[in-house]
Amino acid sequence: MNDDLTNARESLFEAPPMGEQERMVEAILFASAEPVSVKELAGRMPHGCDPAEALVHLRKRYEGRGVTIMKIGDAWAIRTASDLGFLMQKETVETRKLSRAAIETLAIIAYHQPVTRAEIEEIRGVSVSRGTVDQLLEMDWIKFGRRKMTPGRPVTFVVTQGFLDHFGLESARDLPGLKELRAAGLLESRPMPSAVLPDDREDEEDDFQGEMFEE
Amino acid sequence: MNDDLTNARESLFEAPPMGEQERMVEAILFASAEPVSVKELAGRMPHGCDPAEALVHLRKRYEGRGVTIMKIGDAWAIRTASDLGFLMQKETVETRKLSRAAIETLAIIAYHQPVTRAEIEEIRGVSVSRGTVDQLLEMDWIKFGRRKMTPGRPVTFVVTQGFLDHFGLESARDLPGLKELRAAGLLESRPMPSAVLPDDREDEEDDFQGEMFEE
Amino acid sequence: MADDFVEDQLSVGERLAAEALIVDVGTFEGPLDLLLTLSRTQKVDLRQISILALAQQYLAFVERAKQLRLELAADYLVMAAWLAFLKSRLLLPPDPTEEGPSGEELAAHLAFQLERLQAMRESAAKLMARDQLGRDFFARGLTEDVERVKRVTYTATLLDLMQGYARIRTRDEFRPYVMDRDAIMTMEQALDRMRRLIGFAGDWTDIATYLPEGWGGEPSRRRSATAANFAASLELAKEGHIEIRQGDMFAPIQIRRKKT
Repeated sequence: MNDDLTNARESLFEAPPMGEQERMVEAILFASAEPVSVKELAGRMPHGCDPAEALVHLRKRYEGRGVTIMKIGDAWAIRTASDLGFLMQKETVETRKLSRAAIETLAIIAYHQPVTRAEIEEIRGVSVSRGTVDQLLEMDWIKFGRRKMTPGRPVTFVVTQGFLDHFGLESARDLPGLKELRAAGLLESRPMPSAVLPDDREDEEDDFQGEMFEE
Repeated sequence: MNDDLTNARESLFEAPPMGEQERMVEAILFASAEPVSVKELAGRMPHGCDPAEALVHLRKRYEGRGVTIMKIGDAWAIRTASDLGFLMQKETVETRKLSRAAIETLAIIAYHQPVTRAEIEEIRGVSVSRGTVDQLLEMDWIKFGRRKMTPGRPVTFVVTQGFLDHFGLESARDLPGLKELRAAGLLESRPMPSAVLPDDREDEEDDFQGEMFEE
Repeated sequence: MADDFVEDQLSVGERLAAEALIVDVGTFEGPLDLLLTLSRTQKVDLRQISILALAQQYLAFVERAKQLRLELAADYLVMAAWLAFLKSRLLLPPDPTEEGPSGEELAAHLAFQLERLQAMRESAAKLMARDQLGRDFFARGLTEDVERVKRVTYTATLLDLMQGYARIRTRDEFRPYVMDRDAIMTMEQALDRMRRLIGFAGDWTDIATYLPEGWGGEPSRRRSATAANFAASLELAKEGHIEIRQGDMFAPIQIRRKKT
């Protein structure tokens, strides 16, 4: 029933031809260093444009070129082809060296997201320092996700679009080796068989409660 | 005399094919924060490259695209196609409340039209700034009426059809009088014997009451 | 003989390794990290690792640290106690009366934890080996900022307009009250005046005729004076000086001096 309205609108504001739309998307992506979402593209282009389709064409056009059209989460960006990085010494930004703890924490968040601090600590076997999380937050590589629906409703961490952008990932599903890890069951949170691992605080509590009821 | 050496080098380090050189120039121009000269391009590209020729190809490739390869001084840069500049603007519409001075001026014009600037000032008790009148004119809520047949033949202001449309009025005569405003609780002040203007509709009723007592 | 020799060699090698580990103890990120490092000496897939052997290695490490009077953090000792417990469970035949998970289950979980940590380390390395923005591939250098064009539209409601007008037109009413006294006649004033006039009111007279000069014209003044006169009349009637009557609704109110 809305079709009539839509059709009426479409005839009223005729969208530019697809070739023009492709040019527009090209111009917008070239102008921005940050990924631009399809929604924002649509918002900036004339009424009736279909940036998603224009992107398909544009992506094909830039295949094998010196720059490529990359999908990052639900946004798009143009990046130089990674085989040409050697030409860019001048543009190379020295990134802060991350500590081993920070790199591991980042990987755990990326592969296990959404993940709580307690879960990260369980995997690494040591407590996560505040500084590590702060650093990753500050770099805009991780952010807070939803709270877990478990007692205490702990906050979770997830990776950001900035993370995907930095590592050239379309989505967190494209993390290297993710499938294999999942197949091997290494991404499951497997609880300690009901007893006492010394560093497992949660289990201790569970056991304590269990004992209370058993007695 | 240097040719021998150059030739020797060229054969030693064969320059990449022109297609590759074009990719390189494309990537460098894309990533660079400033326009890049041919000399600098040559310095950054592998030995034996001919950036000037690569630029000719690249320029052709971008003809009619959303971005163009432009020469700026003696350097080169990628820029948005001039016809797409409008995409680099994002219009945000902000709605603000009209200032008190503008509302009062507008109200006086609506209630007393046609009215001169001097009359508005007399009623308001303060001078009316040019900006206020200009703003109302620009909004198409007031316009110039006939000149008054008084010395100096001052211009008058009247409200427009746009004004009536905005406020949902058939005519300016439909504006509620003071009495109605008071009844509607729009006047906080006590109903006091006021310094009434002769054309004030409220007085008609006051007089009626007064007559009651006279009889 | 030869076997003994080999074994001696190994134990020397193991001892050296253990000492090297102890020197490094500060670089381990806790007991799990140490266990993972120790497990590498088994040179097998983590899935086939002997947890019993690993527990023994760990306990030997802790023992050695003690001999060297090296302070180990508490969690290392807690882990040692737990591994000693695990070891005994793994070695002794299962006691059917005993509650809780079997030694094998506990060992399997520890193996899982080690494998998971190892997997995360490898994944982290893979991640960091990827092409990275600003190092291997690059964003646009010469960005064009989106210019925010702000268009301001002004609006007002009819209510604003009316309130604005009312504000101007009632501005005078906000003057100090005393300033308006010229339009107000108080009952006292009226009473004062009527006391003087009442002596002449032998017959019924319309109360309106008692309005003083200058108070009968302008509505506000007339209203005030009428009300004051009426109130004064009531007061005089109460005092017994006059009589009041009104023929009908809205008919003129009349007064006259009370005959004494």
